[in-house]
Amino acid sequence: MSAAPKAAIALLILLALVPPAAAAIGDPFLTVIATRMAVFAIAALSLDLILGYGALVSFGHAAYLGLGAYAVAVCARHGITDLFLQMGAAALAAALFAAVSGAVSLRTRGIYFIMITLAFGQMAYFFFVSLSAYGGDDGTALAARSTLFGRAWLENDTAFFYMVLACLALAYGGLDRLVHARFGRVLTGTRESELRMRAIGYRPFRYRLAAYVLSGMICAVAGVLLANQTEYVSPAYMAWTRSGELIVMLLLGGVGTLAGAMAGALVTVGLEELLAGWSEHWRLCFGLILLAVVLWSPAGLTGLLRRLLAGGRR
Amino acid sequence: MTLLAVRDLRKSYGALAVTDGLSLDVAEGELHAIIGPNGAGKTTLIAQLSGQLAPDSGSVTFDGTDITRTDMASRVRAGLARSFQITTLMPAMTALENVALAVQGRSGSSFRFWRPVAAEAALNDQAMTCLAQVGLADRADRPAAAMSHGEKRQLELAVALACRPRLLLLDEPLAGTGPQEAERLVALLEALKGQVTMVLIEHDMAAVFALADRISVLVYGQIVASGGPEEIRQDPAVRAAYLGEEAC
Amino acid sequence: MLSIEGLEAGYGTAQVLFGIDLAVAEGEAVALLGRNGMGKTTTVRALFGLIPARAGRIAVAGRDLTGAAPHRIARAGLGLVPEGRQIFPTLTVEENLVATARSDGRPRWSLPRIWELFPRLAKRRRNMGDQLSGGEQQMLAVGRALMTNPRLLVLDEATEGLAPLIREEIWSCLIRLKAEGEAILVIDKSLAQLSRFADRHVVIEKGRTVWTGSPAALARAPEIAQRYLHA
Amino acid sequence: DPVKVGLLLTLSGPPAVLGEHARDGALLALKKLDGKLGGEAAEFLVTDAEGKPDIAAQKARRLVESDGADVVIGPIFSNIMAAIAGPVTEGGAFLLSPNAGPSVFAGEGCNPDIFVVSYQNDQPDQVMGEYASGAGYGSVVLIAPNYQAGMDHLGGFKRTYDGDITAELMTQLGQLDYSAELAQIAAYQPDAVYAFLPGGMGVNFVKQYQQAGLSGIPMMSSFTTDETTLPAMQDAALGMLSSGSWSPDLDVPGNAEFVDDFIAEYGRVPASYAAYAYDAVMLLDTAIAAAGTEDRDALREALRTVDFPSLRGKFSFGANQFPVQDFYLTEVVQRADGAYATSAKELVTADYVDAYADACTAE
Amino acid sequence: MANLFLLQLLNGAQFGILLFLVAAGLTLVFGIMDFINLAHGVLYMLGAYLMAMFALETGSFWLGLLLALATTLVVGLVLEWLVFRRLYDRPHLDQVLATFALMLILSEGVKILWGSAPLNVAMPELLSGSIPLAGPLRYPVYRIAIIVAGLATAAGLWWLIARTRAGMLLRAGASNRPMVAALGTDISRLFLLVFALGAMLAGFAGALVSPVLSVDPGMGDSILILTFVVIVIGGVGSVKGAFAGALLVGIVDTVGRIFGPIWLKLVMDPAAATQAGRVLAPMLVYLLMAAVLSWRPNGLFGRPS
Ligand SMILES: Nc1ncnc2c1ncn2[C@@H]1O[C@H](COP(=O)(O)OP(=O)(O)OP(=O)(O)O)[C@@H](O)[C@H]1O
Ligand SMILES: Nc1ncnc2c1ncn2[C@@H]1O[C@H](COP(=O)(O)OP(=O)(O)OP(=O)(O)O)[C@@H](O)[C@H]1O
Ligand SMILES: [Mg+2]
Ligand SMILES: [Mg+2]
Repeated sequence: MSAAPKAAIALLILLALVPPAAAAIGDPFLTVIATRMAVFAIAALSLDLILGYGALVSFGHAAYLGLGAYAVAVCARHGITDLFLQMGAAALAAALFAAVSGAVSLRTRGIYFIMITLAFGQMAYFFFVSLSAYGGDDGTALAARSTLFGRAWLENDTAFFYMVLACLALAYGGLDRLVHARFGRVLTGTRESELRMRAIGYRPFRYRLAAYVLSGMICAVAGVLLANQTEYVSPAYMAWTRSGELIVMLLLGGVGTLAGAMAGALVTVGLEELLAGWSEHWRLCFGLILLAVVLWSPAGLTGLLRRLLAGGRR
Repeated sequence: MTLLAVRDLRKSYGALAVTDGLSLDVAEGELHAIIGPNGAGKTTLIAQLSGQLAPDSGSVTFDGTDITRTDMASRVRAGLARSFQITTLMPAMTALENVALAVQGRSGSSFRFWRPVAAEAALNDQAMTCLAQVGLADRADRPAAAMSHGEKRQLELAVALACRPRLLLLDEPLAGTGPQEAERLVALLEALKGQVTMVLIEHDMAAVFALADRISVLVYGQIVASGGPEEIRQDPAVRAAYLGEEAC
Repeated sequence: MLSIEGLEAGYGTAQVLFGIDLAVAEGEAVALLGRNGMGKTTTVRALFGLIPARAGRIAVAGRDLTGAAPHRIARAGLGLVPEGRQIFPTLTVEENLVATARSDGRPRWSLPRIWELFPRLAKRRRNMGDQLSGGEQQMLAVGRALMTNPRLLVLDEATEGLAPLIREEIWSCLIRLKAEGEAILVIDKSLAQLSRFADRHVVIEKGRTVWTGSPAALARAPEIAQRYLHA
Repeated sequence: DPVKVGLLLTLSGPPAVLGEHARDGALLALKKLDGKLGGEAAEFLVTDAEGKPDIAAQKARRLVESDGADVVIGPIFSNIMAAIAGPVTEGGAFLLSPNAGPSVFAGEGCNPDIFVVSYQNDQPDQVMGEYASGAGYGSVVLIAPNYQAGMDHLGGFKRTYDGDITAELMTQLGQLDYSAELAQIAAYQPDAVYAFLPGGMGVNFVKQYQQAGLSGIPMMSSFTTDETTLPAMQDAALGMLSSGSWSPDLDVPGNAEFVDDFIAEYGRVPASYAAYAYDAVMLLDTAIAAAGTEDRDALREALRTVDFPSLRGKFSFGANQFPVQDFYLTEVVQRADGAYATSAKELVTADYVDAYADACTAE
Repeated sequence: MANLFLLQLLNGAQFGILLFLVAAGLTLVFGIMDFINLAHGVLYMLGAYLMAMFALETGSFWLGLLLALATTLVVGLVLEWLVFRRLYDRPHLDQVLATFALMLILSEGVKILWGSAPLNVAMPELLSGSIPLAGPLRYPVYRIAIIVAGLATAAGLWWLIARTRAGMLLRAGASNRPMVAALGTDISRLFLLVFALGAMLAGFAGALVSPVLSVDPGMGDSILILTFVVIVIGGVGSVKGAFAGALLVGIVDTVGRIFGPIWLKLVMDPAAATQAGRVLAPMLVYLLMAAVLSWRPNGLFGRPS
């Protein structure tokens, strides 16, 4: 096993240990933070699939987070409270939105793709802002968390956390297989040279679109979980700044390794918690840390780790 | 039998007619060289034959089917592959991965999400064979980005070969390779002759005259002469416009 | 004019050059020979400061320029025709030529002379760099280097992709330049042309200078060519 | 154990200044009380809601579950209120709002653990509508950003205004340039303009309003010209009208002292956010003095009924635990010290009960 | 009606020019140098804050403007020297992360220095007042000054990029820095100067709009996306494109906002039109961008990649 999967599994185990640790030191809030970490790790993973392996920098990815969240609100209002049904609905909505927006966006490349995905993200955002039935830009509170097989198991924070963790593990495992399978190699190929891919018989658009749709669906699942965690749904989830934060998480962790996406989400959420509790001007510190990472560790935290490991071996 | 038939192909950039009513037949099994001055439109022709560029008018027929409007991928699947004059590879991937991807392209669906591709022996074996053919066997695990210019040129050819085409469009495959590697590649093309039909664009006259069954001379969008190597070598107009003294 | 001693360089953790010795005298033409991947281009990159030299010394016209910034090395009088052309795609042909043009008082090369040398370029002067054909780009790369009016011209596969006539044109141009006293360091695949043109051959193998001598000497030592060039 | 009070306010991003006023008002009150609430040692946990509902909800949970806050004072914005109401009240704490008073919590959704110390969101607009009708403005152009709150505020004005609405101009959230709207206003020549343009939008609009030479048309607004934006508008805002239940020059015992202390401490004239947060702390102090913190029900009852020294003079809660209070017309003036502030000009409605209170049947 | 339409067209164009002014610095750094600078917005904000500070200190608009320009230039130089030069040869995404970090640092810094309340900048005597326009409407002189400044910046920038040697080298360096250096040009110094110029242009825009717009901690963020939209619609790398993009965004935004609902009412029933107008109005700019890019994937004047 190479370093990346090892790191990813270590992170998963670390997360799994949080609830007992929280119980031991008597601070149940740790579990809440860990839940948030895991939710964003799923979102970051989904982004890593297209950004890291397909060089498709989506600057509208938060839209899927929002779609997932609103799927919960809409389903709940119509009496569908089962988590898996809601996830299905979210994934379906995300797939539709991704297929349509992707079909248009994927005609462009590079910065143009960044901006056109931003445009679609903003359209989704403004759509929900004007959706009075669900509180417009104020959003709306959920009556309760989703149910599992008709039971309110998820009201328990620890149970909910392990549910999220299971989703994260599943997302990671699935994506790890995928990127190393035929599909993943083709996706990587389109990242490297589109022209060459066409010249050896591929239609890059199909693979990109498939990855784009899949990524949106996974992110929507993260949105379902986010809505459940906060028990609140609002267009703020899909603001462009949120998309930016997802990108930052990913870059901080390291692009195109999956483990980096998870690490980035964990560290970003953790740092925010830590620094915000420490100083009113925590953004300054966070900025300085980010800057230090980019300047001294080009491949993000995973790059740093890799170099440390390599240094240790030499 | 004519494998590739080009009729009255035209392509202009503004006032510049890069392909100017060009017609060309390539017979099955032959190695057809196209020579001509820089900027004559050779690469542009290949681009149109391979589907990278759409011609303004005219038609391209491959194996009896009109492919003028089909996309690159379908042409490759129909058996028409190309190499690029300006090296076009997957830089972050290793030489083996570059070639294996081409093998994968013609061996089953790529919408497979589960099985690790690196473990697919069939892909790797075929890819290794192609690498060995161009003399890059010992560079299999090196990322394309970390190869020297000449090595990249060799890899470029290996990728095209891995498509197992019926018609191979080669755009200056020997450019940038050293004398020894050029010799090896010429031998390789010689060996492929007969199995694969080839359109060869090359400024290395020694290779062209050694390999070609037929040569067409392309000057500013039009074919001005066509014939066997000897015929072309002796053609005074070709000598004046293109060959100069070197060919003697 | 140029002296390189014990040059070592590489990419990242991979070392490619292990000791290159190379000298070019005023007005001398030197050919750098070696098979694909032996380090010719790497030598040129290190010479121009584009990758750092890990050991060794580079001096131009007696001035030690080891570790100097690329533009300072170039300004010492070096002109480069890089491998792979490296045309500026967003500049027109004419802009490609004038953007980096320079002369220290005695300009021998100017736009009209380049147009004269490459009439094909003159026709395409308003086109963008990346709209040129491969050969046209190569001409432009040569022209661009000439426009810096160098005292030492470094050509890395400058005739790649050029039609035979143009190739001849370039060789005769180089011969004229040499006659005018210009020093030239050339890498090319045509051993025959190099032997006619160069005063000296330097053969490298796996990043080391393994043989230096005149073309005549190389002709007299076929085992050298056999061993290092397989020609 | 000290009494722990979470201050959950938006302290970053463009609207940070509102949260800062509220925070400073609360801290000033605590200082005045020597750091004690109802005689018990108190600790304020200042927390940034960051203007994002999900983050605010998380922080609310942290305050209540992890830090053990008994009371949360906050937030500034209604959407944050909706997100934190659950976590705070279900976690066993009381929520005291120093600004946001959304209708969801005023009617059927009223909550015995939520006290809105400011006003119900619709009230300032309705008061302006009444004033505009009374002042004889026959035609008014309305302008607000194109989002829910904008709709709601214009709706509030329309509810009580009986003249002609010449046009409703919906602008973009965060809009910079208003020349198109100003051209329309100039073309319509209404008797007055009514605007809801909070924050930077209001600053842009008011400056450009004056520069376009429209100062001749009276401008009324809500949440547009207050002490948080006036430092940036200055002369451009002089004479502009709005409404409120408090102003820095309101003649009520203790108010002048509060304003002077605030200026001395923080170097700026307090806005209503500061005053309401100050009131919230004073209310809490009085209630704890009366009922202690052990018995939650007793404290709730005390919060609802105690008579505390409000900067608004008489103050009482309605059935929905929103205030019943007087509303004034206020005008932008320049103070003797050169600073700009709102000034209460006349009483428009006394003992104003919000429109939703009847629907509250929590008990 | 037609009159008002023309007037709003003019207003839109004027807003477009204002946008171009703000985007000018970014055109240079992002469009031409090919460097994704998310900190552009905060540099713009910094210009406005410096202007507010210096104008108050010196009591003169003009002196304030001068000092603000000088300071942003210096800030640009320092930032380039400390951060940006390390990033030119890095992938775009590293630039995104680093400049995002700078954005956090600088905007928090501005908040620490000047607080979060919006500030006021008085209009210079010389440019206050307004000239009469159609009917009761007057046009502020200061707006005319902004238009003039925007047009002058556009012309100057175009000249610099298309007509000067520095412009050529800049374009060359953006695509291949090592090659420019190997041909004997000190590209690092050129990049340093141009980056500083870009920062100064951002500061210039901020300083210039400060009498018209709110000087507050959010002013940079809200305009950042819009400036990128402008450049991308026009096509990266083209000054002409940025100008066209700015005008287009200005006009579509303004005219669409005002006339969109009216036009919608012509084709559907009023209630639905109002509703649709509400939903569509804020999306207009983004719809425009998506439409332009799906029609021309490289923007209006961009080069095919
Ligand atoms: N960017 C790079 N990163 C890592 N290794 C490289 C890189 N470029 C070249 N190499 C390696 O360095 C060695 C020397 O390469 P170089 O380009 O100097 O060869 P060369 O003699 O110029 O060959 P050619 O005739 O093919 O151009 C080769 O083995 C090559 O694989
Ligand atoms: N996109 C374009 N716009 C304008 N002119 C172009 C474009 N692409 C190619 N050309 C011109 O078309 C002509 C033919 O180019 P092409 O690359 O086909 O030449 P070629 O025969 O392959 O030459 P070489 O031997 O130098 O590779 C050239 O003069 C080139 O400048
Ligand atoms: Mg060609
Ligand atoms: Mg080389």
